[in-house]
Amino acid sequence: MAIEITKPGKHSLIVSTPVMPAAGTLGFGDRYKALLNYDMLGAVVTNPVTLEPWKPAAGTRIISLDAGVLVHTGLPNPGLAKVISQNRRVWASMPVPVIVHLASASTSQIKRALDLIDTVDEIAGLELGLRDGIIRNEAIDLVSEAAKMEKPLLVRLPFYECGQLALPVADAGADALVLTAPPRGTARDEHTGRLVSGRVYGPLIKPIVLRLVGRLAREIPTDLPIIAGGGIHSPQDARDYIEAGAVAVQVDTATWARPKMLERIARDLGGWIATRQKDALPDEWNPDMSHTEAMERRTAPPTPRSDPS
Amino acid sequence: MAIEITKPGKHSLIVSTPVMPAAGTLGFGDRYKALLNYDMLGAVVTNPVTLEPWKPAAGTRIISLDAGVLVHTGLPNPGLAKVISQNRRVWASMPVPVIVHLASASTSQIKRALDLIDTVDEIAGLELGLRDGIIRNEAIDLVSEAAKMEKPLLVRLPFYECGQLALPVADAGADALVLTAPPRGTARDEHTGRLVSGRVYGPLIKPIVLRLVGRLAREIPTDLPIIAGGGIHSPQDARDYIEAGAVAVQVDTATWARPKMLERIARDLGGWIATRQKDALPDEWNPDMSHTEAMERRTAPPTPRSDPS
Amino acid sequence: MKETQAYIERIKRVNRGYQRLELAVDRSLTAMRAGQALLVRRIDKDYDIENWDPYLRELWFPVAIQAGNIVAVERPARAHFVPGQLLSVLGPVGRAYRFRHKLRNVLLIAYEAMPAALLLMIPSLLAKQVGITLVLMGSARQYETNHLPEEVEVIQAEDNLTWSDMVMTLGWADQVFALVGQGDSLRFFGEILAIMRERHYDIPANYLFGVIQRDLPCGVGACHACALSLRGEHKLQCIDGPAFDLTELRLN
Amino acid sequence: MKETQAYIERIKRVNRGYQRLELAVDRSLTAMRAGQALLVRRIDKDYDIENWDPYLRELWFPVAIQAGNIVAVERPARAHFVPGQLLSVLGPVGRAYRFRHKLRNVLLIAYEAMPAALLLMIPSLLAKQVGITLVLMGSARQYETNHLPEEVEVIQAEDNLTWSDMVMTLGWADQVFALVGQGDSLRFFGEILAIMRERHYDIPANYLFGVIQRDLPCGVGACHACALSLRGEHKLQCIDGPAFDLTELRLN
Ligand SMILES: Cc1cc2nc3c(=O)[nH]c(=O)nc-3n(C[C@H](O)[C@H](O)[C@H](O)COP(=O)(O)OP(=O)(O)OC[C@H]3O[C@@H](n4cnc5c(N)ncnc54)[C@H](O)[C@@H]3O)c2cc1C
Ligand SMILES: Cc1cc2nc3c(=O)[nH]c(=O)nc-3n(C[C@H](O)[C@H](O)[C@H](O)COP(=O)(O)OP(=O)(O)OC[C@H]3O[C@@H](n4cnc5c(N)ncnc54)[C@H](O)[C@@H]3O)c2cc1C
Ligand SMILES: Cc1cc2nc3c(=O)[nH]c(=O)nc-3n(C[C@H](O)[C@H](O)[C@H](O)COP(=O)(O)O)c2cc1C
Ligand SMILES: Cc1cc2nc3c(=O)[nH]c(=O)nc-3n(C[C@H](O)[C@H](O)[C@H](O)COP(=O)(O)O)c2cc1C
Ligand code: FES
Ligand code: FES
Repeated sequence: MAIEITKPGKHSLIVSTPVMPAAGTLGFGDRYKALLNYDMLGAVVTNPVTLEPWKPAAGTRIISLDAGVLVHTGLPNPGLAKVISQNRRVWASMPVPVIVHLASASTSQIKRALDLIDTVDEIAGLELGLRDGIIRNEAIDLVSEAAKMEKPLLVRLPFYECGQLALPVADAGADALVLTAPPRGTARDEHTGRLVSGRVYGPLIKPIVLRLVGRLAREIPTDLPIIAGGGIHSPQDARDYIEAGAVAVQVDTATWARPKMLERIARDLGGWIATRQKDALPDEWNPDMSHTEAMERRTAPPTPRSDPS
Repeated sequence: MAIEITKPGKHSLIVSTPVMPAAGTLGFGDRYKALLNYDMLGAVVTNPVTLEPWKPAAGTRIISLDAGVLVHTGLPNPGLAKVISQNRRVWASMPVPVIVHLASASTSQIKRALDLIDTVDEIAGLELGLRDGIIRNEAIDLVSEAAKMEKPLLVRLPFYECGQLALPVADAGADALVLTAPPRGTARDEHTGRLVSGRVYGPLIKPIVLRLVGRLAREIPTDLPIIAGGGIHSPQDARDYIEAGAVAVQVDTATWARPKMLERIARDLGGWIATRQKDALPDEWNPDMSHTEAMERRTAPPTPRSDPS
Repeated sequence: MKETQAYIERIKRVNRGYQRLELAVDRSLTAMRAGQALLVRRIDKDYDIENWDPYLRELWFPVAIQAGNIVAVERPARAHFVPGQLLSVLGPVGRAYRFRHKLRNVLLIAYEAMPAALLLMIPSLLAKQVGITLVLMGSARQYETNHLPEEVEVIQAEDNLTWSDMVMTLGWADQVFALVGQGDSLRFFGEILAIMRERHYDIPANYLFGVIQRDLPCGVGACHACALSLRGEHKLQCIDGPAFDLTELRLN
Repeated sequence: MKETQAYIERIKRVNRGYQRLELAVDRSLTAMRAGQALLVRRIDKDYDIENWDPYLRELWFPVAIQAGNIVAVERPARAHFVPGQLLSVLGPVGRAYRFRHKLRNVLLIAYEAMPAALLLMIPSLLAKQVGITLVLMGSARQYETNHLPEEVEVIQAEDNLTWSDMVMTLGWADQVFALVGQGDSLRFFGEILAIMRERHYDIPANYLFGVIQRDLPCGVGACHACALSLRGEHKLQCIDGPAFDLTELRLN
């Protein structure tokens, strides 16, 4: 397969599989290399990076929810220059394109970021994350500035504002829209009794964002690709987004709960796996079925074995 | 307890417990009378009613999600006049105030609805549901019209627009805001393979709406009560909304999955139950612990028995 | 309609695809009649640890009611159950099937649905010498019937939903109950009705009943998510069903 | 770090509040050392039926490693487990504790946390004649220690987090590992540090270690939700932890 996930033209970014991690889930480098096969992915999106270093948020930042989780990290990172110097060798060895996610910037920061990014061959594209509550003119300014870059520009829109921002951001020069950042929420930490703010993740996000994607796919110019994500937890979830009009998908926290699911979705949408029959036995194309599992279906009790992949 | 859930003045509505069902969950009359104790509730909100009869939506309308459900009903109802005539005797016998939810109306429909509602003593208040995607001026017109009524007017705001509409709706004469209607979504029916649109319910909605409520509580006039709801599945969920600034809560689909949870939340917030200790044995204040359950903790196997309440 | 608790007393495989669960239930539920069902949810011993996935209750039709407050159901074999498992049960849901006064032969059809909702009537009808034919259509043909009483005549329909002797079977039956699967229930009813109409030019009232078993969010007539249109009115699957006269049901 | 499967081979109650699970694990995990942990998630036999509640993996610290690829853990008694239950396991997570070269006496503190993360070191330290004192603070005092080796001296701290002979215990210890509970971990560390500072005017480097055990979303250093600030840098609980020199950690 060869799928163009950005607008055709000099900027276009082509992937072999329409599946990638969402920013913030797989780290800056190759932290998941022992747990999944990066060859199978279409691209890798880094954790959010800022021009200056950001410190981790203090206090509780992880709240378990029913079938989901609330996370607030403060987007800790040592700043763009250091992220590049620390990771460019790993990026060079990646079998797939690396897209750097740049968070919450001002136009002057974007100028400086582009100067850095455009010189780094290991970076295949930039994903610009617009902050929640951003107003239209600010979004237009940021995107116009970022669009001056040589490399393809993906723009991730915030949850509530995606409807209002999609067209202005497209006009301002985005090469692809990433829909959407997860919604923000507030939940109580059972240990401290305090309310904690953060982003809400879980399978129930998917039907909500799927509707937004379906509507926007009908509104925006047809040559502007949508990369969709939010609550993807199965190959079918991913296919639903493609059917709704996305050219590719981003998988978020499902990877934490079940690392091989990202690879399984990528194999599935990448044509590596025939859609699995209900009740079929596990096979080699099903990367999260380990030997232990396969044996357990025939004999009991199972002899635990390490996963082959 | 005596809690004023609408603005003070001639319209004010006072409940003894700050807990009620959300529109659409408990029916038009007393369908849940065998399963929960209406005495314990603060009020009852009816299913959405329209001036003219509405037919049920055709096709699949219920999709199971991970820890949630997508529902689309088409809001079937025989029209306001018939709903009143069929239910006014039941409403008269209700131990708590009955609030009629009026869905998606035009100003002319509201005029006619008020003529009907203002003559029915059994109706304690009106909850006006504003449709998703409604624009500001239309919302202002509808609310201004409905505010001419003698009875207290609660206005339920749509999920995405609640931030924009809260202040205009307050100015237009709402006696209370109900926050929010559940978000819309799209999910695949596994039986037919088709995508179905509807509203998304489940515990993961709560942190998302809780944040909206917390923010709005700081923005709107302090004498305008907020009744909050969305994803409430436990007494703690309900208390979180109160702490965020709501005077009362609406419980939605948790009641379907576990009918006594609504009563349990009402008992808890109504001061009928001391906050239960972890690991405490079930007691009579814990209405969803039946005799079977209590016995099962001491002997095995249990002798199933019917629930006492 | 009450909320009670039950537990799984025994589990037995009935065929390749299904297992039979014997539930020890509240005494009131042993009075259930064919057509009525239970809305069931697994619960933990410790009610504070609540798992919301799955979210809605499942609709379980009894296939037998036995001594000692036992209600038996059939569930897919791939679902995991353990003896002693506690259940929360809402029931009975729905109305009993209404049979003709002088019923002599009944035709049961299961189309894209396992026939559980039709099995509870069998012993009592056989006891009254009623002849029973069970036609399996579509994916229902995978349901193995060796465990059913041998007096029940079982027919596998062709792919086009007909079978040999169809005209005779229909003429012979005093009443038909056609159970359909989830999802496209109304389309399945439409197909059955069309085929019947071809063979049976005039379908009388109270002859052909469609039995529907979609998910029921509340089960008590409150949510109206299970509403169907019948002759202009709307009726509820959970209160007025599961059987409706197919000639009266609006199918689109 | 690998993803493997394990199953629960045996379940035994160790005291009123806790049960001990013996897990048959992948051979590679039997090389785990004190301080390292597993991220565990129950799985169904049929991987297609996935339940997303609970969502994140739980952090389980081994309390013993036995012959036959068995790793034992302690879990709250009110959680339901059954022998034969399959688990998906990510591990090992984190770094082994680094002990002083000539360790003679170690002080272990559990504050608002059950001491599981501190137990695996006990047999090997005892074998090396290291003296062990375990201080239980706050809700950790409810943890019953009868099943621990009798050589371990157990002290219940007062409500103000002190105990008699505290100055002596501290002077006597070559190294301290203070494990704290979830939620307000950094505040708990702060309290311990303050009390230590009062008693022990100068706390040397590599003497007082804080052991943290918050939820780890990814466990592999990717999500940075477990980040902590140490001397200007940020470190990850899952990669660089669970033990950090308390004098270097930024506590606000
Ligand atoms: C709870 C809440 C929900 C809102 N929902 C929407 C919405 O769905 N769509 C919309 O266009 N406007 C929404 N708004 C209104 C929005 O804040 C602004 O009125 C609008 O974006 C115009 O921008 P501004 O320049 O007036 O404010 P800004 O200066 O852009 O924003 C003011 C504050 O509101 C926050 N904010 C902005 N948009 C949202 C949002 N969508 N959700 C939550 N917080 C937001 C910002 O982070 C900021 O803190 C909401 C506001 C609140 C408080
Ligand atoms: C997917 C999507 C998300 C949007 N999100 C927001 C938002 O969060 N806040 C906001 O102020 N505007 C949002 N909009 C923009 C919104 O549709 C209008 O631009 C805005 O409300 C001004 O009203 P209007 O008179 O231009 O359009 P209207 O005539 O009011 O609406 C046009 C269409 O958009 C739908 N719509 C309106 N608001 C939303 C919404 N929030 N979410 C989904 N559909 C909506 C309406 O149902 C209608 O079908 C969104 C639009 C889309 C398509
Ligand atoms: C210029 C700037 C610097 C910031 N630096 C930090 C920081 O160092 N640490 C932090 O916790 N948040 C910082 N924030 C706040 C972040 O915007 C916010 O925490 C971030 O969006 C976290 O998102 P999350 O909730 O998804 O983790 C900063 C914001 C701005 C605009
Ligand atoms: C005047 C008017 C009449 C409507 N009548 C119906 C109707 O009879 N049946 C229907 O399915 N939807 C009808 N709709 C569409 C409803 O707006 C929509 O289905 C409703 O909001 C359902 O919400 P739900 O998805 O929460 O069930 C009507 C809409 C309007 C504006
Ligand atoms: S299931 Fe709710 S009305 Fe029938
Ligand atoms: S748990 Fe994700 S980085 Fe540590």
